[in-house]
Amino acid sequence: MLRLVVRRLLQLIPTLLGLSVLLFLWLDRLPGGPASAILGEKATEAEVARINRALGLDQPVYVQYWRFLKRIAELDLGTSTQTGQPVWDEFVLRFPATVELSLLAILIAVAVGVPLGYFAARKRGGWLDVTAVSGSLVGICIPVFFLALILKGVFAVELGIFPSYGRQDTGIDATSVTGFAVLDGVLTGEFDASWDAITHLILPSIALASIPLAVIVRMTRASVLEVQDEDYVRTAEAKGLKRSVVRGRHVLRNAMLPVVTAVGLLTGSLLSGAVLTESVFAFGGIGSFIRQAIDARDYPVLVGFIMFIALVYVLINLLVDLAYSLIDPRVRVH
Amino acid sequence: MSLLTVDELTVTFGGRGRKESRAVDGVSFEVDQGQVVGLVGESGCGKSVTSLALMGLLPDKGVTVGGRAEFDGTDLFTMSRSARRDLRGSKMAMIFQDPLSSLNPVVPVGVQVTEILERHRGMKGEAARKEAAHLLDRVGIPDPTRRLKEYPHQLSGGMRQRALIAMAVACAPRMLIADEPTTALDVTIQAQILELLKELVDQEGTALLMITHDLGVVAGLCDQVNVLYAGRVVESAGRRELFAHPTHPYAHGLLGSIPRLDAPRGEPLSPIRGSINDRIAWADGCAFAPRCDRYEMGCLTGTPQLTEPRAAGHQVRCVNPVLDDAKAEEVTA
Amino acid sequence: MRIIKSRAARAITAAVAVGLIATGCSSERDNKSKDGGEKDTFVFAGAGDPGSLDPALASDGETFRVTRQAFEALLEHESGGTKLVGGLAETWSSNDKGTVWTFNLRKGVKFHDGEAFNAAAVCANYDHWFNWTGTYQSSAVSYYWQTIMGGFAKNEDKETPEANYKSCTAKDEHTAVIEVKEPSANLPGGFSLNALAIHSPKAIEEYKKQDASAKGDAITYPKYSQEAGTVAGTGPYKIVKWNKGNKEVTLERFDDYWGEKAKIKNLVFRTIDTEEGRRQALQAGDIDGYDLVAPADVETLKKEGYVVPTRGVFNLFYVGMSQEANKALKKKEVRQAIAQSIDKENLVKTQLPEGGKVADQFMPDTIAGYSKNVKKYPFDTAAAKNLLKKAGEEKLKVTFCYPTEVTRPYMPAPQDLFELMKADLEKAGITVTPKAMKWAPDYIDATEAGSCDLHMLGWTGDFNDGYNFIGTWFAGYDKQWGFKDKKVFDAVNAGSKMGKAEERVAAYQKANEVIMDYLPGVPVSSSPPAIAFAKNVNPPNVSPLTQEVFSEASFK
Amino acid sequence: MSVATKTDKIQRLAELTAVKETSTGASLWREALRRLRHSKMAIVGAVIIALFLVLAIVGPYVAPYSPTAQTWRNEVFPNRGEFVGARGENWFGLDHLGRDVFSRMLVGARQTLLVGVVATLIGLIIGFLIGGVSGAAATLGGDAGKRVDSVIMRFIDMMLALPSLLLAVSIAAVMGQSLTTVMIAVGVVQIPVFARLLRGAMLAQGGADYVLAARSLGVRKRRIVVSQIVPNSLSPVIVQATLSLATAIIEAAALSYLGLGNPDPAIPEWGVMLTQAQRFFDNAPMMAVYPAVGIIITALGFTLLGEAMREALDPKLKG
Repeated sequence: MLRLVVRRLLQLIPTLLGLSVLLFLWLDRLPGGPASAILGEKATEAEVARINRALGLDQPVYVQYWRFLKRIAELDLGTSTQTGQPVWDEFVLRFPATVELSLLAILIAVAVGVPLGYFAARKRGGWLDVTAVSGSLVGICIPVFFLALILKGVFAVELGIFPSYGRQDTGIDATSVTGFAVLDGVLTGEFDASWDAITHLILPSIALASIPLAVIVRMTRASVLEVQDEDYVRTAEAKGLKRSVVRGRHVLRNAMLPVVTAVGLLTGSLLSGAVLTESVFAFGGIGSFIRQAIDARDYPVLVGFIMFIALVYVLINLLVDLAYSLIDPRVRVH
Repeated sequence: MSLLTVDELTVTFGGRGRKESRAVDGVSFEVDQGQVVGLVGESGCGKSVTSLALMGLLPDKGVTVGGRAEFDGTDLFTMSRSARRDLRGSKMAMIFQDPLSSLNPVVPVGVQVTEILERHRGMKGEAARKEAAHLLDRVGIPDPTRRLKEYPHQLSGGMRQRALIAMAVACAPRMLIADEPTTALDVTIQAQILELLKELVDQEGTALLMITHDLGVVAGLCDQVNVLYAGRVVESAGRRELFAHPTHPYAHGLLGSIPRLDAPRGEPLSPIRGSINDRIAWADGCAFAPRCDRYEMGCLTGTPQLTEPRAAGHQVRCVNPVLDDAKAEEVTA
Repeated sequence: MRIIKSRAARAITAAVAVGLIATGCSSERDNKSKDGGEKDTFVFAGAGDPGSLDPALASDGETFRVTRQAFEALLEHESGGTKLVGGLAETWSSNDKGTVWTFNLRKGVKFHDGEAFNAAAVCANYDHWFNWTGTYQSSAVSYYWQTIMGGFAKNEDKETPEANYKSCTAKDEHTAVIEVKEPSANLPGGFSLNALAIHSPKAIEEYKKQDASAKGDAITYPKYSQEAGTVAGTGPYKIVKWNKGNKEVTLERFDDYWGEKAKIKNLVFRTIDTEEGRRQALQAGDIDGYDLVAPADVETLKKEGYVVPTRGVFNLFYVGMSQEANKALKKKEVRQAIAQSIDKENLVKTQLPEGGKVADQFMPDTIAGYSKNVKKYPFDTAAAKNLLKKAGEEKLKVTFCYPTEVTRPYMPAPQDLFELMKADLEKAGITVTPKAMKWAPDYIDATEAGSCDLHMLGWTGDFNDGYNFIGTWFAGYDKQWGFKDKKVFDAVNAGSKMGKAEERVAAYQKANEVIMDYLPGVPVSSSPPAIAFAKNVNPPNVSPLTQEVFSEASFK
Repeated sequence: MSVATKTDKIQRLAELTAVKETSTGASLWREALRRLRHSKMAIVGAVIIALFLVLAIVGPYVAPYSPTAQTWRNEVFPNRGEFVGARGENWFGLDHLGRDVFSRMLVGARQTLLVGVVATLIGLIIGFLIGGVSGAAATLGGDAGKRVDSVIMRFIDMMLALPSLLLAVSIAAVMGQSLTTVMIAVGVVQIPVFARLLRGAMLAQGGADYVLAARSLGVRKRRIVVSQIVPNSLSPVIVQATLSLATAIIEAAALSYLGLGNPDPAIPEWGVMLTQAQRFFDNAPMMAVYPAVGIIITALGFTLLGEAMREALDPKLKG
């Protein structure tokens, strides 16, 4: 178990190095620099040149890369050219938002998707099955941003049930401990703050959940259908076990194996959706920030964040594998 | 009166748009208390389907079961689902072919044994675990208490099959159905397993329906043998009688196709031509005709009936049975 | 013609949504009642985060919108107007040459940190800026100081302009004198810039301890400018909190304010970067007002009873031509043809927010220096065709760049404007190759390097002086336009060196006439950026320079 | 017995046995096709796609008006939120620049299809090559091959680690804005998907008995890969390709939402139309609904067919 973790973490190093090289080559190809992003209409060639020189962007890419490595060695991610703040701070500021969003989204997807898929499979060809399957298919085909817009239009603007944007109400000045609005509320006992944060999360996370939900529904369904015909299920039946036992212990438990992997991968890929959802709901998370960073040629942020995302992605996969080894004795690492 | 009476059992797959195919086509046989009955035939002849039908393990959709099967005086097919459930595992148990795939990979062996005790013998916790250990010990699994905690993939093939048997006999069933219990195992283990089964049957007086394509197994174990072909019994007799005088050309062929030590040197084996796929529907005539050397027009006019051409209780379904062994040899040669 | 009622919108959104989220939606409810009780917080949404809390380091409107509430400059524009009036200086005067500026300061003014406002404080600020070193000298940080006062005491980069600032002396407690080397069109206007607003000398001392460093790959703004606490001005509100994670800056009424105290206790600026995001937030009652309303929404919001005052225009939207990028543009007929083929009226009528005007010169009519008798180029496709024939350019091909992902005050929906103009040009027989680019940096770079034949851009005035407009474009050779024409350049620069305002105005009018005669590009329109408030708000006077002072706002 | 009887005995037998022959031995693909024909999903999907294709082909010719002409530009007032809905001459109403939405929808189908197909092809071809090489190396390359494979896969993992949309956005940032960019951006995102799929399938095949057999018979490795492994690994890739068409169309829409669509917005493309229209959603919801529904249904078509194919090709889901 531990050896697996260590090995994976070691594998991470070359991956990240490779990634950083690619990133720098890419950045080098990006036209324009941060200067004109900062100055807008007011930019003139001379100004731009001066700023770029100040930022050392006039130097060749390998020099910049070397500087970057040196900084990384000192655990310094550099400074955002957009906000002039340390990348790390920006990150601490925004990452929690995206995490909260993604977690809730995946939570919804699982909580709704698994039962739905399971019963769909049980009553194969029944109305539930048909609606679940077609529903999930449609779910995949709706552009996330459109869904987000509709949700906002209906539930925030027309019905006013949920707030239409942001992470917190202005009224509430919640004390921030961890940056995770919901968690903070609980920690500080400001439960109204937690609740407020949750209401802000619901619409975006639903929008974000649409695709994972659809995937999970169909995965679960397929997986259950497959397991139902397995020999050991027949054995269980032959033992005359109660339905509940057969389904719970023998069907569902095995059917969950592939779903777990899927959930992991989905969580990793949520960020794409987050870019759109966050910009529709002005939800100050990583997704939207990286987009701005690309527009503003905010190199340090791009490098820092993308590296970090890669890290997170790998860690998620690691977690999945560990979880997998826990529920499936066959792949247990001795 | 016998423990299990199967009468004109038919199982038809299909419907749902796909064309119907009849897997079991009017099988009839009986199993008495403590008797070991063999159901013999090449793969695809409907043995396994028959057993599943008897256990009530065939899917509800796309399958129709016909005929009667009376177990201990009650008709299995008219019985309520729940009643059937109670019957399964307690009075009627089954052992499957592939021990690995027949065990749940993610549940410890112990649980898979105890769950049946909990279900049918109302045992709980420690008691159940003790009994489970005892059962494993009984089927000859060394160090049972440790094994209980292990997962199927950690056991050897033989042990898995033993575990399955342990589950099957956990509630001392009246009747045990074994579907090719040994085919997935290597020879030495096969022998042990057969031994185990035999001994269980002797001790408990359990009836055993042995489903196999392996005549060796039959010879070793069965009192009564039913030879199945294309979903119908073509010959039914006591073990000795059958082995001495195989009368249906198919049975005859089967026996002819296994090497015999007592056969004269250099005599060639006589395999049966073709495969079970080239056959004709029983309705049109003898399904075996296409592969048979002895068929004539008679074979192709309607279903042949069971007769006792040779001895009482030795039923044969053939228009042109092999009565004179010598002649038979020469034909098959 | 039938107009789709937004009832239809409701029905459809509802229907579609229900269908879409049948799988997903958990019917949670928000029990917390919004703004219960006496409302003492005013929430206003901008389009972007402020860059810093120290206006001296900023050059963008989003920042100034916030800092303007907390900092005041020596001079200000009259509330809701463009006329220069006294700010922290009650009156001001200059010598004839326009190089010595004397300010009689307001008495009894206190800074947020309790310090007293006086001539010393003023000079402390100006000298602080003048003596900036290191990264502070980067135009990314000190843009406005450099535009108004040139360089610094010790320029560190050879390309930094020469300092025009000479000195600031405190003649007495309440009289400050600022001297410059050369007269400049940017004065006195420049003194009104929020970037040159006066900070508490105590704060300045703090500032001096911190440095904006260019360590790593970026300019790091000094810490004081990134969190409330240090910065202190004299404005009606004081900045108390900047919650970056939540994209909001919180201000609180300054009770010792010298003038009329703010009517609402708390003022919060939030960032919502999309137009519809801001609109929906307002409709959902989450905010009390927002800036940069999409023209399409103005009428909608009015219909729904929201308060949507109309600003005066103080900007200019134009189609730029780069004569070096496409030689054909060197021919005046061609430039004139392009000018005449664009249907400005339709543009203004259908696209621009209420209050938008067709422009006929490179200056809105609200600026002193606007000339009534410039050469006009009315919309006339046929005439345009003829001109092209005359120039032998019937088969004229041009690349036309437009920015994506941006709305500017003068250019609410660039893509739509572009499409309309493109259609117009094509009607006149011109082949147009569209080039879309991200606003920053791609588009900015491209236009300023003059790599597009045609491009659309504009300018919002910083203060009421004509040079602030025409000076930015036609003071000399500029790649964006790619032409050298002494006549134009001289005309434009004539005014800039004159000390007397009246003389200058005349000079600017002349300049406008010369420019429009040469026609370097096509001034298209001036349009006020729309601003909207909740139904229960008495809005502040809206300003053409988008310099609203929110202390004027109140709830009904 | 007489010759006559013997022969007709055989004939009778022949015709009786003949009946059975048909049901035996159908290849995986023929099986799949048979099941496809019985699957409602497949039929619905195929019909949708067919309609879409027809639209894409004839659309431009049957469109009642020019999709780019701002014929009615004086009748719509975006700045006042006044739009023209469906009416006699304009079945779907006018857009914000006074163009006929119906015509734009018709013509837009082709663009939309173009983007989807090209993007998918890009992803498919490149992904196929990478995955093929990697798979071949892993199955038959020995230890060296395994190393090659792991390097390639590390690279693929990196691509996967980047959120697809950001990848696309940055590609667009590098290449400048154009329709080609959109296609490439969307396509590149698909590369790792295909690569992994093919490799996975090839690895599975690599262990198969017939491969071992072929090797033991000394068949050249390249030949095994080309003539045995790859053909047998194709089915999942084909399925994925169908599904990718759907995702490509949606991703393209997402890109234009992020302002990276076709630089000439006059050229109708559903994604761009949707993006432009959603600004006016409150006043003219239908303007957004038409392209949105268009995109959703089309994507649905491809998804349905793809899913049906997957089920049909997956032996586990038989019956």
